[in-house]
Formats: sequence, structure tokens, C-alpha cells
Amino acid sequence: MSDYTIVKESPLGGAEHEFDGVTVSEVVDQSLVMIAMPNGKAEEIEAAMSKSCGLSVPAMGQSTQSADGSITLWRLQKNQVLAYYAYESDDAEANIAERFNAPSAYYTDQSDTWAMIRVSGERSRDILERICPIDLDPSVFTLGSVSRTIMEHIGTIIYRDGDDSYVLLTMRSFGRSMLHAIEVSVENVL
Amino acid sequence: MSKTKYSALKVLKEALTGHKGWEPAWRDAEPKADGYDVIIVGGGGHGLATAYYLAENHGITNVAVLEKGWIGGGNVGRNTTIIRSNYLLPGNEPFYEMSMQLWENLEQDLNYNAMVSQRGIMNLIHSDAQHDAFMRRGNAMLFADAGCEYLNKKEVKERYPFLDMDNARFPIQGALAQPRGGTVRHDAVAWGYARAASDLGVDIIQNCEVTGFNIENGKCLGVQTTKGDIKAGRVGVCVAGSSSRVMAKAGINLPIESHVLQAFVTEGLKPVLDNVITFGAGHFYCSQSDKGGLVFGGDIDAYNTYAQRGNLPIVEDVCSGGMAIMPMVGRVRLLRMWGGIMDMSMDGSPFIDKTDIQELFFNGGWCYGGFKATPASGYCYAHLLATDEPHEVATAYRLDRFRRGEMIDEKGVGAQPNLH
Amino acid sequence: MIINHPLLGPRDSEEFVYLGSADLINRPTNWESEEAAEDFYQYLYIRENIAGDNRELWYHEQGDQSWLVVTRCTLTHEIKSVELAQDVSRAQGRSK
Amino acid sequence: MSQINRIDGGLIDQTKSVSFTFNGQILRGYEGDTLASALLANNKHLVGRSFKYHRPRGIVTAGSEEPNAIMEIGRGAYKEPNTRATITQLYNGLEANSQNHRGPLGFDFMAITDFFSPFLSAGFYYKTFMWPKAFWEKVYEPAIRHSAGLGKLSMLEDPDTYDKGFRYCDILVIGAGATGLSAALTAAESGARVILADEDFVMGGRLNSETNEINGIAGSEWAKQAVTKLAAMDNVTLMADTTIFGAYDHGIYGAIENRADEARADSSKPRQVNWRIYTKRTILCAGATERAIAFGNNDRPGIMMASAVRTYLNRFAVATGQRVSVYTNNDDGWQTAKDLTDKGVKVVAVIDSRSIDPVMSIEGAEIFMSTDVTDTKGRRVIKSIMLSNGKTIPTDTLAVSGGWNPNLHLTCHHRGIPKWNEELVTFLPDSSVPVGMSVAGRAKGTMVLSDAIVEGHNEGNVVAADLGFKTSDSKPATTASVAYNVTAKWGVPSGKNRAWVDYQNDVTAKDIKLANQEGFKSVEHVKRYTTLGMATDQGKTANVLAIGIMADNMDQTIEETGTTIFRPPYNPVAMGAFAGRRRGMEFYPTRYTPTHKWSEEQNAIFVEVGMWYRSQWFPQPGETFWRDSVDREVRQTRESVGICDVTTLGKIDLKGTDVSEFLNRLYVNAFAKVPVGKTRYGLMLREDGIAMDDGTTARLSENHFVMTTTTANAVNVYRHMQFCHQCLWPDLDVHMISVTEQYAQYAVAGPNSRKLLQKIVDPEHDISNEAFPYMGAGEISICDGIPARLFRISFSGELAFEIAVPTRYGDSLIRVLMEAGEEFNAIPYGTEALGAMRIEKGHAAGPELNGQTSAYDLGMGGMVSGKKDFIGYTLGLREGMQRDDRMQMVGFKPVNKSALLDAGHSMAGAHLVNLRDKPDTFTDQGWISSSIYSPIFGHYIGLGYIKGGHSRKGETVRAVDLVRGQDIEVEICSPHFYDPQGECLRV
Repeated sequence: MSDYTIVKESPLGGAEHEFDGVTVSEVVDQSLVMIAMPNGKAEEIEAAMSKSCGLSVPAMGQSTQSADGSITLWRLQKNQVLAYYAYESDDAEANIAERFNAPSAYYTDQSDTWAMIRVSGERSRDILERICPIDLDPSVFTLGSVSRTIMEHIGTIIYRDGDDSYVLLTMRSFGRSMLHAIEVSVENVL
Repeated sequence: MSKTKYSALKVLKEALTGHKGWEPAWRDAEPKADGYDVIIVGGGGHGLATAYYLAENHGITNVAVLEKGWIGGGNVGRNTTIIRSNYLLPGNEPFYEMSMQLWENLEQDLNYNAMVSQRGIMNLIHSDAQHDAFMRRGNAMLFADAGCEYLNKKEVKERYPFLDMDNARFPIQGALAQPRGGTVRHDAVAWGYARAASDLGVDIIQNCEVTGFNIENGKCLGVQTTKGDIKAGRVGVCVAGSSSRVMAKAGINLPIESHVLQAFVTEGLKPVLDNVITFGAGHFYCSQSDKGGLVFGGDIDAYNTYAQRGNLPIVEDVCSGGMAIMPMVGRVRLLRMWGGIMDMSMDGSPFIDKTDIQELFFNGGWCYGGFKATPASGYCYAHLLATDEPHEVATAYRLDRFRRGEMIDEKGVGAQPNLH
Repeated sequence: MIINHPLLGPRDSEEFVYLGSADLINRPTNWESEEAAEDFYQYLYIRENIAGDNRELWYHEQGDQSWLVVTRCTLTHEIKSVELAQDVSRAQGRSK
Repeated sequence: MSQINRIDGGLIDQTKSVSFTFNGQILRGYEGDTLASALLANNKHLVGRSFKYHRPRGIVTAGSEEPNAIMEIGRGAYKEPNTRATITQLYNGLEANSQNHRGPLGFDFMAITDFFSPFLSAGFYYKTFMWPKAFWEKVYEPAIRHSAGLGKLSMLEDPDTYDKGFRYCDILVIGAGATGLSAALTAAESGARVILADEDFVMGGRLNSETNEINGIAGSEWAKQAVTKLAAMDNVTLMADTTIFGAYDHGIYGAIENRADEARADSSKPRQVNWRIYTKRTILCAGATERAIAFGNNDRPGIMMASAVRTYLNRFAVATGQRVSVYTNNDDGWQTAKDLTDKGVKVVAVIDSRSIDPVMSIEGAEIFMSTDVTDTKGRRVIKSIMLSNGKTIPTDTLAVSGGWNPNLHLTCHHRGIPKWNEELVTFLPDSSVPVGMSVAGRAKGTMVLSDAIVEGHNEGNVVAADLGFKTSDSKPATTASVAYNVTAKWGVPSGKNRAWVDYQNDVTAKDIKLANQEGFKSVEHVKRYTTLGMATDQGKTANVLAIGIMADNMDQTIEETGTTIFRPPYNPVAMGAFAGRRRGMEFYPTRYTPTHKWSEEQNAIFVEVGMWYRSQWFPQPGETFWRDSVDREVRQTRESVGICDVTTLGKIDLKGTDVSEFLNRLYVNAFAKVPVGKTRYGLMLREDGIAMDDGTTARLSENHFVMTTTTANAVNVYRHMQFCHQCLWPDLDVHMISVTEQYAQYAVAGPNSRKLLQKIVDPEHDISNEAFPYMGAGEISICDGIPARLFRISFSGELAFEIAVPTRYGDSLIRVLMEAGEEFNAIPYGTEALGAMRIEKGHAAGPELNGQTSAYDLGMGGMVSGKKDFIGYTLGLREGMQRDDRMQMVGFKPVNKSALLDAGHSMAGAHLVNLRDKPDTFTDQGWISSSIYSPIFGHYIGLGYIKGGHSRKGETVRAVDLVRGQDIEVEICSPHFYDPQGECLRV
């Protein structure tokens, strides 16, 4: 038993703000694991994921869900996918490797790399169009779409997880700047 | 050659007689049938200066300057008008300092008021590392007798109370100033050199595009142009911005890429800024023209291009740099923006050299240092063309320096032109 | 500018970082030969710098981190094609 | 009522009175007015002074092309100079002041320059002010600068905010006049996503200024209905008061949306939004601008464009005079006379330069055909005009029409060149428009309204069909067909009188003539020599007129004369709008380290390192000077243990079967055989053989490595590695990902570092010197199972470790380390102490890895492998890179140990010269790159570069700092000042 206790902390301390028509809140319960697929191994890995979790590799910029709905896969790069799923321990890498049962893939935990902020509500797109260069028209950026871009000079992943709900991921150290950017948008628009 | 001397008295006389006595500033010439001792390809600032110094310093007056369009239409007419000699490396600093000295006497030399204004230039310092780097630079300047002055934070604030000293993302710690730096009325430089060269007998031929070189047995005998072939004892190419295109006609590929540098001017304002300020951390530099517009610029657009226009990201970057240090400019409107094509070389430094083809010479690769270099570039290029020897302040500007590993890389970013 | 990414579709060039000529893919492999010095010099420093269709390397830094070979006219900025540099590299015979 | 020029009607709300001031006088206008229309309603004709001659000037136009009526609006920090009254929406409390005059507007002291105008001809300043030499900066230039310039800047920080935004559409329609509305309607009905933008705060374009009927109702009413219809459609975004200022590559347009000041009066909403609009296609329906004619004294207040007189009359219900004359060279000018007469305003004369029959009859007006205006009288407002037939006509408004120029500006933004059209006497856009743009209506030269509407209607359909949408089957609106005939009329011979071409910049026909005479024959030369077209109106009214005058001067055609083209911005744009939110602290985003919160609690001093904020030092009570803290941090670390947050260093995870081979090609030294559980220092070069970055790479398992980079180069190195992998060696099995942010990483340095760590490392991990020697690496756990990575590496030269934990634990870990370290007097240290210790140890960092130095220069030549190809190998062998007299890195210490102690600054930046040399560029031997006061040695030490330094150790030279006035003797020494044998590292 160690004399010292280490505790965890989310990037933004669980920030949550409600505005008229928009809610801005930190997502604190999700893990993110990168799964790299070596050349020539993609089919083998997809077969294993499919068998173990009912997952298929999504098209670029899209996502798929596991059979039980617990894991979402994002495809932002050709040779890798990202598993986004509700998991709060610090061993997501091992956990997902075990669940996928696809040993020829390389797994890298990214859960602590990102600050995740959800912007939701009927005015969410009006807020986001002030910072997001991606076309968020609902018919273009359909439910489950995911994209990596740059907002306010900050590299950002945007994922649409509901009709009027978007999750923004920025590198953890930028979290405060991104939250501020969203709040300024709210101030400027609402 | 009848040289009309410009003076206040002459202006007075002409005003009273309806301005009937003003003659063309330079002769509009057509190519001579029997050719020239020297042909300068390119009627920009450097080309016209070269022709002037060939005639003035070396007595070589059977010279033609060939210009594709109208003289001064290249980068001498599209820049932010700044002159300075605050370079770091020994390959550069004496050259730019010589240029500064030539600027200081330009009006009297040319009898043309190009409004050389030594209002001073100030580089802001934002970090300890930058401070040390600027001390190194300042000493390099003082070693070359270029003059410089260090201002601490308090002194900067006293001189420029409108600067955002503390609130800024990159607080201002001080500045390295060169009081002799400043601005020049850019177009007038081309016109002044053209007038002075023309008066010494140089033919200035506009709307004459060089379409090829007549090369036999590795020797250049003249040029092909839209006005026919013209013979020449020696050809000096001086077309920064188009260097690769022109030299390709002689079969020469260069260590140069073409990039666009945007520049900007605002609506006229009563005086607000009496010198040149550069904000390195934010890629912004600014002065105020005598007409009142704030003239400013920043980084290049970063992709190869020959189109004289840029895109929005740089416009926004540059303006935000301005707002970051001078938040009082928010309501000042940007009036005009333009793009100049830069010869971006592989180490950020220029070339004044012979080529592998006999009697074909090359001057280019000025990156965005071309305007301030105009007098020295012309002076040294004329020296090389007249004597076959590089001028002592331009010995490093050789085309083969990359083969030899003798780069002159002020910024230290290597063989990537868009980073210089 | 807009770069039509072969996998992601049209994206603002602000997401990309420009490097330079796609000839930089053709890094000489003859480091032990006598011509190596000249070949590497030509490879790194000498540019065609074409006024016309230029094959050039862009990196999708704020995107999928792929290097692309973009064929773009340097006179008009019109983009003629966009390919993954990895594919181009392989097609030019490079592997490990 | 004071609004003596106000008549009934108009598109303003005459029940809603608005109060404003002009030069301090309280005036009233109505809701819907512009500042200009309200001034004219109040019979204010003299509103400003010209740039050079300070001539009295009045309102000339009713749009963004206005050259004269530019003012300072607002007060204090809100003051906005050079604002066009003609497009400033009137609001309650608006404060306007005329500018560019000394003394009152009516008695400008500077108007004396007008008297001297013969001396101030085009280019006069190039010919004089050369003597005496020193007088330019001291006397002439300040005088010129003070008389030049226009409005005054408040010099205060802009209190308003700005924003930016991104919008997408299939079709952008620019201009919401009859043509634009027609195009937008069909485009929208097709189902395409449409954005319709117009610079006016009321959509409708000239329909709001004219009396045309469309579909049997007033044009303005039809426009209103069309806008209502469009507003109700989900696929349409309407952007009024929005100027499309530029056309950029690949269908990107820049737009500035203005928010009327009044609308924002009670809120903190941004003043303007800079929209980046991504389009598939664009239809330019920007209409046309009327141009002037250059006749004698054509610049007096009360001389206005004929179309502007109609706008003020029809839209704003302002009759600008009681006895109006019209001077025209085209049919459209007559419409002004007709509208005035219809509204009961007296038209005294219509003068038409053409030899044709009168276009229509104007009741009560004298008609003069084949006649020109040659001169005018009236100081503060026009009193009379003189005609070429010798007649003098008393008049109080002269409406001038020199014909219409299509607003083709945006078609030139990709450097397209307009084509001259002899029939319409103007330039028209040709096929050189930006890709994806089409032009319709008067912008294209379709001057007849009924044709323009059909053209817009059809273009909307055609473009939608091109994009795959179903075309609309609605019919175009109908209106009567009114002919437009025009005959060129540029300048009128005006004897000794001046005829203005560019009002604001005071360029006259004579100036153009003089420029031509002096050999400035290209349009660009004339523009630059005379400053024509360079005023705030960007030559909108002047340029074509000037080209016509030049053609006349040189007796050549307009085609031979050429044209200038237009560049962005279409209208001037506030710098604040381009900057958007990026100002103050928002200039760049800020990155915070995992220990930031804790460091704030310790009152740390922070320093920005790129985007990062790092702790620079941690002042303790009683420490008043930064070096008190830094010296203590160094000493305490070297004596016991210190902790430093090094999270900002780049960390890259590399996985795959070929990683060791990949690393072997990136680093100068061998990496093929690094054992698992070991870290190796590596130096990376650029291809040109110059040092790029250095760092350590640990092998955590057979196919898993983790690399560190410097903070500054983290992004570049990662990009470089991706380049090497994807472009050079695409089939290597290497997968990399940045884990910089995944781990909080802290250096624990000092003789007690192991003891401290042993208190928190879980007991199953042995970190003794034997089990975990110098350069060891491993995955361990701490504090009961918290996963961690441990590296035994040292930047300080002490026994040291770096420990990394998932960032979620970063804040907690620093607290635990400090708590566990209490018994050792553990201290946190910042970047200053870090830097001091690395200089003592002789490690190169940013100032040494400055992009100009090779591995050999750094003294690492011995590391360079000759047995493999790696990036930078071949070019690093060039003669110039191997010269013995290159600048080589060595250490420097003052001969006199107390040197600089009083001065209080280091040697960094000093240059080196031999003892007896006079400092100049040619005797320059090198420079000091990094220097600190070493608390361990008790004097300043430095790293630096000197020619051939590696073989000059022991030699004495001078470190000369002319900037700060120092000149001291220093000894060249090894850079490894502290523990040169590295014994401390291995204990």
C-alpha cells in the first residue's frame, strides 16, 4: 500500500454551461484508443473486430457502432481507426485490445490526449459556424460524421453525435482555449 | 543629352509657364540595329540601377534595359518600401550596409527625390531567447558600422504608448532599433534610376519581352525579343520574380522558387506612426506612408505561384498581427492589397554571379529583401558585368554555394524557400 | 484555396502545410557512389519552378496527416489532381 | 422644420425622427436615412475638404463609391475616420465630423494650398525638396505628412469586437438588385443552397432609387416581396449590409457583414463579422456605377451624379436643390430630370453633349443639345454653370452623368482584364472571370432593366442546372423596356480652370496630361505618378474617366491605352474585422501544462514558449530578484533534488516491425540495435546536413519505441518523420502517433532523485542503479498501480529521471512528488534553472541548434556514422560543411571572474574577436549563443561558436558587446563545465 494517492482530473474539471438554445459541457466519461492497421492486415483486423464486437471499419469521415452500441469507431485516417467509447479506467489500450481480439493491430491510448467538449442544442450550428470551417449542414455532415480540422488555430476533431449535438476534441493543453472560443461564439451569437 | 535639372526653382518657373517645359523623364528607346555592349534583361529597380551604375561608375553607356511591360512594374512597384541594413551574417551585412549608404546619397546622385526617409526601424523583442538573438544581430550591425540601438521596455512604451505592451499574447520586452532604417517612395526609385541612366545614354526599351537567348558554343551572343533579336556583348538577367522562367530559356534551372508576398495599405490617416515597426512574433511589419496610409505586410502565402495575388489566410494573419500589437488600428480600413512574386532562394539570400554560359550573368533570388538592396544590387552587378570580378561586398552571392555547402541562411531554416 | 483530398473530399488549404516540389520524393539512393554529392545537391536545391502545372507536396497536418501530391497550376492556382504521396512514392518504385 | 430639402414619400419612415450631430450641430433625419441623405435634407452641401488642395467638397454619390463625403463618425475610442456618409445608416446619437481641415470646415486654413496649386502639379515632390540633404526628414517630410492624411485615429484601443465565420452554399448571388433577386429566386426554387448578399442595409439595389414598375407594382415593392419570399425558404441565407470584398481561389469569397451601430448600441455583439463563404458557383449581379465628366471646376458642392440625385429624391425624399440642372452624355441622365419634374422640383436646364434630338421633353427646362458645361461658380455650394455656348445658368444642383461603368471589380480579382466596349463606352467583364463566377445584369453590361431581369432569372436557372438541380419553371418579372444610349464624353476643354478626375486625391485632367507629357504613358505609370484612383474610393468613379482622358491626350484608342485592374478589397475593410477575435490574449491559443494549476498556487512566474505557458521560476518569500530564485533552484537541485515539468517536449510513439530501421535512417548515430529497456540519445539532421533536432528515444519493447523531441521542434519533427515514411520509404512498417499530451512528464533531478522516486514507485519495480542504470527505460507503476513510464536520462548532468504518467494524473503527481520530496527539501524548478543547468553541462539547445550548425560544429562529429545512409549524410560531407574554420561550438568563461557581475547581464549575443583586433565584420570570430551566471561556479559562463573553436581551447579572445558597451576577455574552453566526466549521471 503506497503512502501516496494519485487521483485523476479531467482536462476542464467537468465544465458545464447552459445558454439559451445551447449547452456546452465537457465529456468526461469517454476513452479514445487509436488502432493502427499495418499494411496488408486491414482485412484480418476488420474480420477480428467484426467477430468480437460486430464492428466494421467505417468509411473515411464516418463512424460505425459495435453490435451492442458500446463502442464507436471513427475513421480519420486511411490506416487507422479510433475507438471512442464509454470507459473511465487508465487501461483503455489493453481493454480495447482484449475486446477486439485483433493482435496484428497496434493500439495506442489517446484518452488523455484530448479535451472533449460537447456543444448541443438547437443553436449549436449557429455557434459552431463562427469557428468551424467544415460544412455542418445536417445533410452534409450527417449523424455520425467525424472530421479533423482546425478551429481558432487549434487542431480539432468534430464528431456529430446527435441531431443538434457535436463533440469537439482538442489536444488537452488547448482545452481551455477551445472552451473559451466556444463561449465567445455563444456570446457573439446568442 | 540634355539633362533637365530638377530643382525648386525649375518647379517654380514651370508653374508660372504652364508646365510646358517638362520633358519625358526618360527616353522611350527602340532597339539599336547593331546591338549593345551590355543588355540588362528586366526594367525593374535592380535592372535600372545596374544600367545606371554601368554608365556612371564604369563608363559603359552602350547599354539597353529591356522591359517586358512598363518599367518599375515588378517588385520595385509592389513592396512595403522599407530599407534597412540589420542583417546578421557576414555574407549579407556589408552588402546591405553599402546599400544603405547608397540610399543616403541617392537623391543627390540621381537628382530625383525618391523620398528616402530615415525615420528608423524598430524590431520588437518578446522573449529572452529573442533578446539574445537580437543582441547577436545588434552586434553584427555595430561591427559593420550600420548603427543600432537597444530600447528597453520602458523606452519602447514611452515612444509608442499605443503598443499593447502587457496584455498581448507575446508581451513586448524591448526593441532593437536601427535609426538609419526607414522607407523610400518605391516607384520613384525606378523612375529616378531610369531618368539618370537615360541621361547617361542608356536605352530604356519598354514592352520588349525577352523570348530567348542566342547561345552558341556555350556563349551568349544576344537575346531574342518581341521586338526582334538584339545582339549583346554581355547579357545580365535581372528579373527577380521571373528568374526561373527567363533562365529556363537559357536551359538553366536555379535554386529558386517563386512565391507571392502580399502587402497592404490602409486609408490615409493623419500621422500616427513615425517609423517602421516589425513584430516578428506575429509576422507583421508596418510603417505610415507620407500620404497617410499604413503600409504593412507579413509572411508569404507559402505555396509556389506566379499569380500576383494571394489568399485570405495570410490577410487575416497579418491583420491580427497588427491588432495584437497596435489595437488602435481596429477601425482603420484596409484599402488595397497586392501580391508580388518573390524569387525565394534556397537559403534566403540572393545571387549576383556569372552563369555556366559565357557572357550570361544572373542577378536574382532576392526573397523579400530586394527593394532595400536595389542600389547595392545595381552597384555590385554593374561591377561584376564591367570587371568580371564580384564586388567585395557581394562575394558570397554565388550560384554554386549550395554545391559547396556555403549557405547564407539568416533564418536557419534550410532548403525550404517558403520558410525564409 | 481548396484541396480536394482523395480520401476526405474538398478541404480548406489552411488545414495543410506546404513543403515544395514533389521531386523531393525522389531522394537519391546512391549514397555510396561518387555521384552522390552531385545527385543530392540537385535533389535538394535545384528546382524547375515551373510556370504551369507544378507537382508539389502538401501535408494535411490538421487532418489525416497524409502527405499529398497536388498538381496545381502556378499561374492560375487551378488544381488538376490530388494523390496520396504514399501511392505516388510506391508507383515510382519506392518501398522500404 | 430644419429639413428644408425634405419632400414627401420615399422609403424612409417619416414618422420616426432620428437625431444626430454634424460638426457639433444637432440635426434630425428619419429612420431609413443614410447620414448623407439626412445631411442633404438639412441642406448641408459642404461636408468635407479634399486631400491635397483642401477644396470645399459636397456629397457626390449615394453609394460606396463616394469620394468626397468621408467623415469621422463617433467619439473617443469609437471614432471611425474616413467613413463614407453615403453608406452610413443614420441612427440616434450619431456624431459626425468633417475631416482634413484646420479651423472650421467653412474656413479651412489649409485651403491656401489651393492657391499654390500650380506649384503642386503631379509629381512635383520628385523634383524638389532635395536640398539641403538633411532637410527631408526634418522639415519637408513632416510638413507633407501633416498636411496629407485624412481622418484622425483615436489612438485608443478599438473597444468593439469582431468575429469570423464560415458559410457554405451552392450558389452565391452578389447583389440584391433586380438582377440579383431574379437570379436568387430561380436558383433557390431549384433547391440549391443559396446565399444572397448585398452591401446596402436594404436589399433591392437601384430599384429602391428608381421609379420603374415591375410586375405592375413599384420596383421597390417588388423587391421587398422577393426578399420576403426568399427569407421564407430554408435553403436561402440572406445577408444584407454585407459586402463581398474579394474573390479568392477555388470559390472562396470574403464577406464583411456590418452590424448597424444602433443595432448594437445595447449589446456586446461584434461590430462586423468576416465571413469566409465557400461556394460552388457565384453569380455577380453587382450593378453599375455612374461616372463623372471632367469639366472646369466640376468639384463644387452641389455637383452630383445624376443617379445620386435620383436616389436622394426617390428613396430618401430629399430634393437636393430648387433649381436643378442636368448634364449628360447618355439617355439615363434625362431620367433624373424627369423624376425631379414629376416630384415638382424645378429643372432649369438639361445639357446633353450629344448631337441628337432631345430624349424627352422636360417641362419648364431649357434643353441644350451638343452642348457642354465648361465652368461653374459658387464656393460652398454651386451657384451657376457656364456652357460651351456661352450661356450662364444659375442653378443650385448640377446632376452629371458621364455614363455607367459595370461593377465588374470582382471579375478582376483573379487578374482578369476587362474588355472595352465601344457601344456602351465602358469596360465589360470578359471570359477571364474567376472560375465558377458568372455575371448578369448591368455588371455584365446589360443596361436595360427588362433585359437584366431576364438575364438574372435565366442565369439562376442555368447555374442551378449545371450543379444538377432541377430548374425553376417560374417566369421572369416584367417591366417596361427603356433604352440606354451613350456617346463618349471624357473631358471638356476648360482653359485655365481645373477639371477634376479623382476628387478625393485632387487629380485633375491637367495632371494626367502632364504625366503623359513626362513620359508616363502606361495607365499604371499615370496612376502611380499622379496617385489617381488610390484614394479611399479606389477609383470607382475616376479610373475609366482617366483612361478616356489619356486616350484623348495621346490620340489613341482605349484599347491601346489599356486599363488597370481591380484587386481586393472591393470596398475598404476594417483591420479589426480581418483580425476577428485574434487580439490581446486571443492572438494565439494558449497551451497549459499539467502542472499549471499547481504552479499558479506556488506563484510561479510563467513564460510563453511558442504557444505553451511554462513555469520560468518559483519565487520563494524573500526572493526579490529573479536570479535569487533561479540560483537557489539550481543549487538545490544539484545538492538534493528538483522537479521540472517537461511535458512540453515532443513525445512520439512509434510502433511496427521496422521502427529501428526507420530511426537508423533519421538519426546520425546507430539505432539499429538499441536493446529493449534502453534509451539512446540521437541527433537528427536536415537533408542539408544541418542539425535539426535532438532527443532521446527509448525502446519499450521489441516493436515499440518512444521518441522525445525538443519543445520547439515537436511539430516539425513529427511532420518530417511522416514525410520520410510516406514519401521516401512508404512500405516500412512504422506507425507513429504523438503522445505529447497523453503523458505528463516530469524531470526528477539531483542526487536524491532516486530516493524520492523509490518512495512512490511500486515495490515490484527495482530502480536501483544496478537494475535501472543510466539510460535505462521501462514501463512501471507508482502509487499502487498507476501506470507510468520511467527514463533514466538527464539534462541537468545530475543523477536524474523523467517520469511520465497519463495526463489525467499529472496534477496529482506533482503534488505527490513534492510531498514525498519534502524530507529531501525537493523543490520545483523552472525553465531558467533548467537552462542554467544545461549550459553548465554543455548541452546544446535552441540557441545552439539554430539551423546553421552541423553535427561537427556541435562537437558531435564522432557520433556520425559513416556506415549507413541517413537524412543529411551526403550533403553533410560537402567541403563547406567540413571546413576547419567553421564556427564550432565551445565553452567560454571570463578571464576576470567578476566580469559582468556589476553589469548584471550575460555574455549572450556578444561577438568574439582576437585580442588585438578592432571589431568589424572582417575580424569577427564568432559569437556567444547562450550565457548565464553559474551559481555553481560563481561567475558567468557561456556556450558559443567561434571559428575553428574545437582546436582553440585554452586560447583567450575578447567577447565584445557593442550594444551594451562591454568588452571582456574570455577563455575558450570545453562546453562541459560541470562534471565533464559524467560521473554524477551514473551513481
